[in-house]
Amino acid sequence: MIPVEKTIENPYLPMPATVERTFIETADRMIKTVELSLARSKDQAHFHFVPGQFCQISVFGKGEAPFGIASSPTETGPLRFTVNKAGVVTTAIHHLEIGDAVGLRGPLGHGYPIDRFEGKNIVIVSGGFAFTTQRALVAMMLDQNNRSRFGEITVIYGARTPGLLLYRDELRTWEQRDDLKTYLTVDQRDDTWGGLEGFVPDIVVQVAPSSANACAIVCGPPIMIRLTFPRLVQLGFGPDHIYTSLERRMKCGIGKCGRCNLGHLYVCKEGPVFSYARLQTLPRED
Amino acid sequence: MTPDWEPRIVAFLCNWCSYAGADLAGTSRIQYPPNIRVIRVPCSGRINPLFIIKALQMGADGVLVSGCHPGDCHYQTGNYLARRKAAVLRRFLEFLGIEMGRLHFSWVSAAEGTKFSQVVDEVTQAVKRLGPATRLVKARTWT
Amino acid sequence: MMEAQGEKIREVARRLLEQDRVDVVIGFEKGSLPLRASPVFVRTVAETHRLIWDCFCENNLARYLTRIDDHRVAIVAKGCDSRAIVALMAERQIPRERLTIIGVPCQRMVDRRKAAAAVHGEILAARCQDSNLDVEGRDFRRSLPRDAFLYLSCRLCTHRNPVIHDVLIGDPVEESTLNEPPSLRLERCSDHQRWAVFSQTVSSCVRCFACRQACPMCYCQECFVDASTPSWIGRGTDPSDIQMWHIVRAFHMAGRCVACGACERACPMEIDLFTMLEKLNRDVKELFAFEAGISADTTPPLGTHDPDDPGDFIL
Amino acid sequence: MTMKKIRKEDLKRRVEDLLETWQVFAPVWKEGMVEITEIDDPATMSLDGPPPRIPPKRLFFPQSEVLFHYAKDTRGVEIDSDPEVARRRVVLGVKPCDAHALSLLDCVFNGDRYQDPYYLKRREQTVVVALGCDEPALTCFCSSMESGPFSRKGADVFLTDIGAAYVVEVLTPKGHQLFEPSRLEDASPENLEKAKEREEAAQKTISSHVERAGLVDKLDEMAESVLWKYIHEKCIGCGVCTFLCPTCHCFDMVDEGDEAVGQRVRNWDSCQFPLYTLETSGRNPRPSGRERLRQRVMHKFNYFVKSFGQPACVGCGRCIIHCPVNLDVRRVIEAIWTAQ
Repeated sequence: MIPVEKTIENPYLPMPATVERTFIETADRMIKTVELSLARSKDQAHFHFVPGQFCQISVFGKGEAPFGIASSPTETGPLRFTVNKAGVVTTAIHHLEIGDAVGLRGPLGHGYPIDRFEGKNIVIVSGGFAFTTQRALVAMMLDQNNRSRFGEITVIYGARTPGLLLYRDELRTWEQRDDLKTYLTVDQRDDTWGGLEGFVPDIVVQVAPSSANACAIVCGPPIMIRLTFPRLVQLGFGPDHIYTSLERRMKCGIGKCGRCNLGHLYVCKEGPVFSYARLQTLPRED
Repeated sequence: MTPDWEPRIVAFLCNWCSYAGADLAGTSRIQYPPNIRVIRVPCSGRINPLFIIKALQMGADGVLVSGCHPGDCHYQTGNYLARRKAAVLRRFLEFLGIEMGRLHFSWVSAAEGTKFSQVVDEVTQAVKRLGPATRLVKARTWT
Repeated sequence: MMEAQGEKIREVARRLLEQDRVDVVIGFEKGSLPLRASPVFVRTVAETHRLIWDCFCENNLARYLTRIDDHRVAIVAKGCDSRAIVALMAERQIPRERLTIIGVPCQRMVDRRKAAAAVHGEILAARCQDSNLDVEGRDFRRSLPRDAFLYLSCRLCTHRNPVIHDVLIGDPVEESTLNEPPSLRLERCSDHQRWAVFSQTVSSCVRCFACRQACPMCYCQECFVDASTPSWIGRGTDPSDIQMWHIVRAFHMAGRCVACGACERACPMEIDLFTMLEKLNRDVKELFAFEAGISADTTPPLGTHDPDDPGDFIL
Repeated sequence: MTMKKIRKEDLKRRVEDLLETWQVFAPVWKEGMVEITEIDDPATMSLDGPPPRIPPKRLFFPQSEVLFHYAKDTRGVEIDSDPEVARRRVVLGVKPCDAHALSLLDCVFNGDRYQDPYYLKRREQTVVVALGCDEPALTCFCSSMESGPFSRKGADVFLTDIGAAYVVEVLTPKGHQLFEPSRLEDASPENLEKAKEREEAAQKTISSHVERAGLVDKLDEMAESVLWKYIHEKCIGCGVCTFLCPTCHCFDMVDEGDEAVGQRVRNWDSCQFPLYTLETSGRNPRPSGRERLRQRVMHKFNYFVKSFGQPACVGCGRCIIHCPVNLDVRRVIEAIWTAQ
């Protein structure tokens, strides 16, 4: 893991960044991926991150919003973010064009505890557009320099319809590989769909990944997470071997503005990744 | 006030009458002062007083609201409702100290191109007499 | 008299709860500080002893009616609370059949800040007795004339008796005649002076929205200041944003304000919010012969029209 | 540390000297309220009045401040920020509770991982002169909150009023910039006796107490309790308690301007506002006043204690005095203690 350094620079100042590429991910055109590169070489040199960390993207004049980093640190080139169009900032991001200048703060928060994943079988459980940082994690593990550090990798990923799955081209290549198992599911199949049908928590029971020497990483809508946790526990996963990444309204991203706390912890600073065991010790808010 | 100062006037025009009246003034080549910035609305009743106050805050030197003559509203009563809001609002803004001459209301039908030009002329003159708006105007501190 | 009213309120509340005619009684309890009472929600007979009535019951309890979950609600209502209830009924916000209105003819409420400013040293105990406000501190004891320490809205009040009630606590009081409204004096000033007064008045606003939250008539699901698409108003301390907040808030009260003064009492910066509302109320009465919260069957004036409405200002 | 003293008129003279190079802030009466504001004449300051309506935190963490300006064109974006403070500043007559509150804000803004340069610059450049509080009010419960009417926490210089003079304690190197102790007269044993009397008398005046031993655990037990429904019920959801609180520090960040040029501003925000936690999806983890009031109480008396070892409350009583519905935080804590 990257050691956390004491930051002495102004943590509120975004780094200038440039839009390199944008593309629509989903059939409903509501989810778009943008690739951003840092404009200054000193920022590029200092930017080290772990899958699971996030950045605050500024669209100047509109504001700032947090997004998990969807690319892997093993991938060179621009940083990738996948954005669901919902509010003011996300709509502005959807309107970005190649060459536009934006701002970036990060990497923020704590990512997935990679050191605890080493030597273990990894089960990814994901729903909808929460897949972004899990995609980064899988891409990192699949990197040829890293693959041997992890055991079996299982990906269970679902969306409401086939057209709402993210990164479909990449998922197809994963399905061809023999060093990970990919289970894709949709709530509602259509004519094009040859994969599984059913809600993610049910598919988890169906696939029944082994909990032996394994960690599970669960991301998705709150209801999916809530239903998946007990099923993983039934399969023998200990709460300290189940992780998730939380979403909250955030502003500062550095544990000061106050709103994203869960008990005495700030999701932006101590999270967004938490173990299920840790969450059980914190007050429930939802 | 600089000698060549020209007021900026925001005009909220009803789509069914005054907007067409303005159009008619244009196609009939009737001259009127170029000081208005037109915002087309579906009905004078659609105009939330907030729009007027916001226009003044954003630096409009004057605001004109123009709708259909009594009895002519496309939606039956929109202009009557607008009239009530206007009657209270203009007195209220005046009470707070925003000059009465900044806010104007008119009935202009689609056939009244000439009247439209006269209204704009009158409003522009009235706002000119007051000079640039200063009250309630938000200063752009960032430029 | 007020103690007797308190006893009667407790008695009525006890009966309503005993007979299971209501789920909750909203009233006042003794405050934690001198010169204060505090809203209370009583749901059991055992809690009815908490209910009180005195000259510090300053909040407009009707503001809770648009938020409460309980089905059958009894509410202690002085004149202005009852007007807010009627105004909310006129706007179809609360169903009459779920309400039991415990009307209280109002002796008018004491302005706690004015009282505190009138003496040197902290007031440690206060109590209204007849026409006096007796206050006590570490090294003083004073009897102040209560009428000189009323809230401005109370001094101008012309509806001290509840306009609607199911039970009336005590005898009706004699209504006061209207004093000169403070806005008249301002009307005689130049626009320059009026703007100076308004901009100075609201300049200390901290945007805590206590005025909005205390108001019984502010129940919008999304207030215009909270909207983001579009964003109508800057979120900072720019004077024009603060002015705009107060103008739009007040104007949204036109024809709806029941003149209770709850906004002004709630303001931590003691901003005079009442004068502009009083001006609006006066204009609405003059233009449309309407007073908010008197009749539940009359549509509020800005929600209706008359073909003969004044329109001589229209070009 | 030797105890010094300064006569009241000498303090005024010292302020006059300071005014040439320093920015001087002090409590001033304005329209029936005390406000801490910049002064240009020591005669206007009123050191022995009640606490300022808005606590001095706003001199370090203003209600609205620009974080940076941006200017964007086809070549990219320029971002500039200047958290500098032009001149050295002194704040006179800070109540000990308010000074203590600054030491709590330091915990937040001078964090282990991220520091807030805007707040910290102002803190560095400002000397805080606290004055012992001789007249605690009914609503003061500072001594229950690890503070007190004569708490020295957060102060650079501490004054005790002994009649014609103040006993002066210069507590930090920053304080030395203001008062070089060697140039002040020593306080006499009688002066010190008098100062001690004042301090003891003030402590005795505090009549209000909040039980804190074990409160963190009790609040943990009560986190899911139905009691919050009844505690919050009278709350009207305004921001008075948070905006007037000397330790509340929540903020919002917004852009002002257009896409080409503008600024990012941070403004005070309040955990009592629904918008504070409302997510774009429409989900709100704190959907009602019940969760929002619980958040405020838990943050002050549980979360902050877990993070920094002390409560985020100094017992100044502002939230009690100015709450529009007299929702008294002391009664809230009592209700929690008596709940099963």
